[in-house]
Amino acid sequence: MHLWLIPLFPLIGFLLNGLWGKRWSKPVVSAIAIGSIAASFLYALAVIAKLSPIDTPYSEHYFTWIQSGFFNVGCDLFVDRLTAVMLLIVTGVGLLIHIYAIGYMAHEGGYYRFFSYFNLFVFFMLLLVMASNLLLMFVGWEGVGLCSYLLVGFYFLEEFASNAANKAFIVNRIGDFGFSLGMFLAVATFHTLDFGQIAAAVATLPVEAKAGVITAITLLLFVGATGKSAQIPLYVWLPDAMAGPTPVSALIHAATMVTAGVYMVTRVSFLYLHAPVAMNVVAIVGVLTAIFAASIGITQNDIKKVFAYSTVSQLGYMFLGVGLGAYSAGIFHLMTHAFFKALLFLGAGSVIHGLGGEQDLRHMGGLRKAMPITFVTLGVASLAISGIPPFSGFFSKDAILSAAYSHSPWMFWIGAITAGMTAFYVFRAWFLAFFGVYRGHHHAHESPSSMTLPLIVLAILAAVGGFFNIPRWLSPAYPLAENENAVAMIISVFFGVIGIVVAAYLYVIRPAAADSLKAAFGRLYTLVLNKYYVDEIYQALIVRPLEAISSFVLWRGVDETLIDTTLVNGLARVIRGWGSIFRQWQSGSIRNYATWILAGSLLVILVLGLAGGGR
Amino acid sequence: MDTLLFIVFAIVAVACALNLILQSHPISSALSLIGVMCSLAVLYLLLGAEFIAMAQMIVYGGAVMVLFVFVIMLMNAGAEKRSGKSWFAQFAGPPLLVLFAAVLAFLILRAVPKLRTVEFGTWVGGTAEHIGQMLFTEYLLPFEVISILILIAIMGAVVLASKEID
Amino acid sequence: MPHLPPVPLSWYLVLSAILFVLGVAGFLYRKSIITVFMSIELMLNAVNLSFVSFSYQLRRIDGHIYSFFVMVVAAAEAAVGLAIILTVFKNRGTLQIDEVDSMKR
Amino acid sequence: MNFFLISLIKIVIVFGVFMTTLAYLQWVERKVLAHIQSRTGPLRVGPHGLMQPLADVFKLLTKEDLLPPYVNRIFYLGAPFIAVALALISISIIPFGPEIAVAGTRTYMQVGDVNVGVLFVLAIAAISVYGVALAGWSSNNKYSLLGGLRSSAQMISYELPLTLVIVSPLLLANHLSFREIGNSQAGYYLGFIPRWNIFQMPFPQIFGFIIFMIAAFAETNRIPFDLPEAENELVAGFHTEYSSMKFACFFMAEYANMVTITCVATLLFLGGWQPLFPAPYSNYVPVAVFLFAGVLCFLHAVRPARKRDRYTFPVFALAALALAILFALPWFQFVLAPIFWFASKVGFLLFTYIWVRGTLPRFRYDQLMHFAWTFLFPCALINLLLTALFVAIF
Repeated sequence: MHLWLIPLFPLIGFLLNGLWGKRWSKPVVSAIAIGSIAASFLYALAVIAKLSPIDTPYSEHYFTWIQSGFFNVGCDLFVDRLTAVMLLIVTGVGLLIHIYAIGYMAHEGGYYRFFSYFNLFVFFMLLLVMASNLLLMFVGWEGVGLCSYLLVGFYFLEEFASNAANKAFIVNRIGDFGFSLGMFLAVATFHTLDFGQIAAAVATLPVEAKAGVITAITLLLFVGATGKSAQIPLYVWLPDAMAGPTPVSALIHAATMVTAGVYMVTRVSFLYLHAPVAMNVVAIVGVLTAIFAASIGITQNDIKKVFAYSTVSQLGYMFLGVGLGAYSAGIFHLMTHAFFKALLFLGAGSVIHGLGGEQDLRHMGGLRKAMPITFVTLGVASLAISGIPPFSGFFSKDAILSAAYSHSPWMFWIGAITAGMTAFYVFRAWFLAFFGVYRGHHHAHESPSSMTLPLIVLAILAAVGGFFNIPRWLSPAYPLAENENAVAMIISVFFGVIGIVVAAYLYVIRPAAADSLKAAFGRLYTLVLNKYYVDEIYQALIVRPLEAISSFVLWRGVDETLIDTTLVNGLARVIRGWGSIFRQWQSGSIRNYATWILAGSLLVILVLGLAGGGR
Repeated sequence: MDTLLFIVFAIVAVACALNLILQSHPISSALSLIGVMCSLAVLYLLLGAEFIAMAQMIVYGGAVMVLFVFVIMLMNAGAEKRSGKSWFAQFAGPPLLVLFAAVLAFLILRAVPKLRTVEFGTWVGGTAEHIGQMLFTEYLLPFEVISILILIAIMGAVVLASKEID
Repeated sequence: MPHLPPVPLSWYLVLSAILFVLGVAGFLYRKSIITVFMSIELMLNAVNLSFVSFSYQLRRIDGHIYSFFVMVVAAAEAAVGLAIILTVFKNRGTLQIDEVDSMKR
Repeated sequence: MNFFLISLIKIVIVFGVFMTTLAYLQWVERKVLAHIQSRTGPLRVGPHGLMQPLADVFKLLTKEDLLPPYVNRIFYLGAPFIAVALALISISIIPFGPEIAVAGTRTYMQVGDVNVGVLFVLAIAAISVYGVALAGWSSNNKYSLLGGLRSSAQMISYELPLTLVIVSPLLLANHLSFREIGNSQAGYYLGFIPRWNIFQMPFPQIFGFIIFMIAAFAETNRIPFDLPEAENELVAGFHTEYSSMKFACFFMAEYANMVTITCVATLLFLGGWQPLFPAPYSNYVPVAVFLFAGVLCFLHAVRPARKRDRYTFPVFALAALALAILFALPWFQFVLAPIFWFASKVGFLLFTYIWVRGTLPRFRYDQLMHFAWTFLFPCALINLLLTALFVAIF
């Protein structure tokens, strides 16, 4: 079947554009970039059509990558139903966002660089998704991290962009450290990293009632997931990552890369099912992240920041789902979220593009006449994310909340409140941008068709995406949850509607009320507006002490005093002392040296020849 | 016959080598060295190493020593002067040399007693065909490496010799 | 023609040793850089002879290959070495080995 | 018969023929040059100057042997002998014909058969630089020194293309022995094109042959590459200070080298003793040639240009007719035909030498070196690569 072709196309695109793109015109660059993704998408479709129904995973072995003792890692790719869903999301949404980026990036410098990185990202993401062992997945995992770094720092001349890129990279390293440890532990425990073999090995073990080795592995892997998927406590990089171009935010930081954690947890669900403690941790972290990020989202004024916190919050939802064992619900939400969040970002990008780079909601308003397509599509996306039936978000969110309702009610209630907050801040942004009077200075215009076309397609997907019954598609591997719970459904929809109504009241009907509300909750508002000072707390608790230790203990103490002064210079002094004795030998006469060599070789021959060397 | 040849050419080789270190003019030494090399080539032939014997003549006799003679002629190197330096070599050298020779001879005669006798024609292993096969199978890597070494040596010699010193 | 007994291989090895020691002696007692260099070549030749002798003893041609390599290296060495000697001569105007000792000062 | 006796006989024959050839080669050269320049050449000593070489030898032997005062005596005296000895050695391994049977003993028409004959010739050629270099250096004369340095530099430089171009026929023959190389060139393409190396498929060595001949001219210090003895610059080059017999040694060495290298060229490229025509016709060729020569001599005798020709030409004619009869006899044919073909090829090449000498001007020294390194060497390399490629493919 040549699965390797799927990731190969983007790689070729990356190489072509990366090596020679600078010399080529923009149409050529975009044709290569989009052509490679389109080829990959179509080939993935063909593969899935050919394989379907993919009842048993189809895998291909290419070569043995690492062979060392019992440890054997192959370069294997495989496709099962879960991978199929992810493949279509990555290539499909990726294709739309690539098309969008033609218009968005049209006037930016480094056009070829952007597209080559973008293709590289898709390559690594496909590798991540199709890898059939943890190590190969980790290659993709690191690769997408690299691309994220490169693309967040795309405007590397701006200090905030390179800072944000560094932050994303470093925070991800913490998570990757956990991931690596988890892999090491898995190797030590199962002697393999292959998913199938681990699953077979785990199946023979009992479920760990208390924390055991499987719990440790899963928790360590989950540390990796919190880094990549921006969960508490490692979520801080994602809002800053909005420094990159908006298509990057849409593709990497909303639709695909950040969901890698969810995908990974789902992929190794056989481990999590054996570690209920870890699953609880996942669910709790997920739900806390959801409401925490949603509360910050309410107060943000930067349109992309709003959606960034929304992403964090929705990722929390997904983790809530997978933590509760509703893996298919989590993946379902992953898919619908890819549609509507990509749409939200692209719409926001369209607005920003139309306003010449303006991102602050306070300087927008009344754009619905100037940008009708953006207005409508963003509306669809907002309805979808708010969980209003029959839009896609409703189905997936409902699946998660139903699971929560039957498992632990408190999580359900937090989830439901979060749903309301979600609806509120999304519609707040929508209302602030498109209603009322225009508060900015730039002349607003609708975006070019290369941008609006993906918007429309994504809007259709966001509207009807809920009818792709992902849980049923995944049901052979991930059993369907209990029946839909009507109560949970009604409550969540109710909260969503409440959120929309409040937003409409505060930002359309009586705008003054919002300000008075701000004033009433002044302290709390400031706290939330500053994101609970989490960055500052990290700064004070982790970064400052580290800096202090590094500069005083490691640099001044260890490096300068111990190594430089004592070891290096001290050694040099000692050697110089001895050398002043021995350099008397250094007569400068080659013949004297030769005589010494002769004496030495004579000694060697004597020793070897007489002491047994010659028999 | 081959015994006679060995004796004659061994004497020639030793005599030439002695001449090398006794003559004071470099060009005499160089010619003595050529004599040593040619007699060694004959000894190689006796030992069945016909390719090596010819290579000895071509490479050493025809290339290396020509370079020596050339350089001597170019620099018009005269006879050596006496030098009072290197006292250590002057005093410690002779006993060490004698000891060295004695030890080597002793070890050869005592430690490796069971050696064949040399009869010309009983074993001709070193034909060009055999050498070529070994070079291009078992010793391929050293062969390629040494060709690179030669290339680098050529470049080094050109760079060194062409450098103008002011 | 008198009939002489065949020569044992150890004679070849002893000859090789003698040539080697003479090469060392040349290295130690000659003062001209060129002659010292030639003494090195003499030592290499002596070693080659022992290689070929051992090859004869073992009935393997590996020794020939080694001496072939020694020859090639000697050729490279001669090219570079003589270039160095030329440069020394250009810089110093002397070929006396004891006078080239600026590393000491 | 025992090995030593046969060898001794062969050595005597080869040495005699070789020395005679050397002596008369000089006569031929003077004659041919003279005719190229519309002169008559040596004419006084003997009929048509045929006794001139002998006279020259006597002259050189009886001349005063000067020993210049400031020369380095040992090397000065040794150099000519090195030169001539090395020049004469190489002929000992040249085969002149195939294996023959004389009085029941099978033997090769060759003094000694060496497995690595080609390498032997190269080795001797490599060593023979010393004769010239030492002569130049020990004369203690700047012209001699320059001549010697030039000559050795030239010989070393041209040795490279020469060696490289020799490798190609070796690849085709797959052997290093001259006899095997000669044997490998037997046979005909399409029944009439000889399978000599210059016609040898898959890649014809005609280019290799041309390169070889150019390099051979330079190796033997012949015009147009006779820079070492360029009389307008260097008086007489490395042998300026030599006189009498020592000078004759250098002279002999030069001609011996010429003969040897043409023999090598014949063996490597022109098929050695293999006849030009397929078997039945090739036997008539020598007969026809000598008959023609005899008839020609008779015609000249009938209408002599000079008085003496009336007596000399009939003698020549009789000799030629005798040779023709000899070649017609089957047994002699068997022995002599290969030698005839070999000698005629060598003779043709030697004639080319003289022809070139009478035609071409001399190179300038920098042009000479430039030509060797930037043109001839790459050409030889390309020739070798192509040959190797074709040999490997077919």
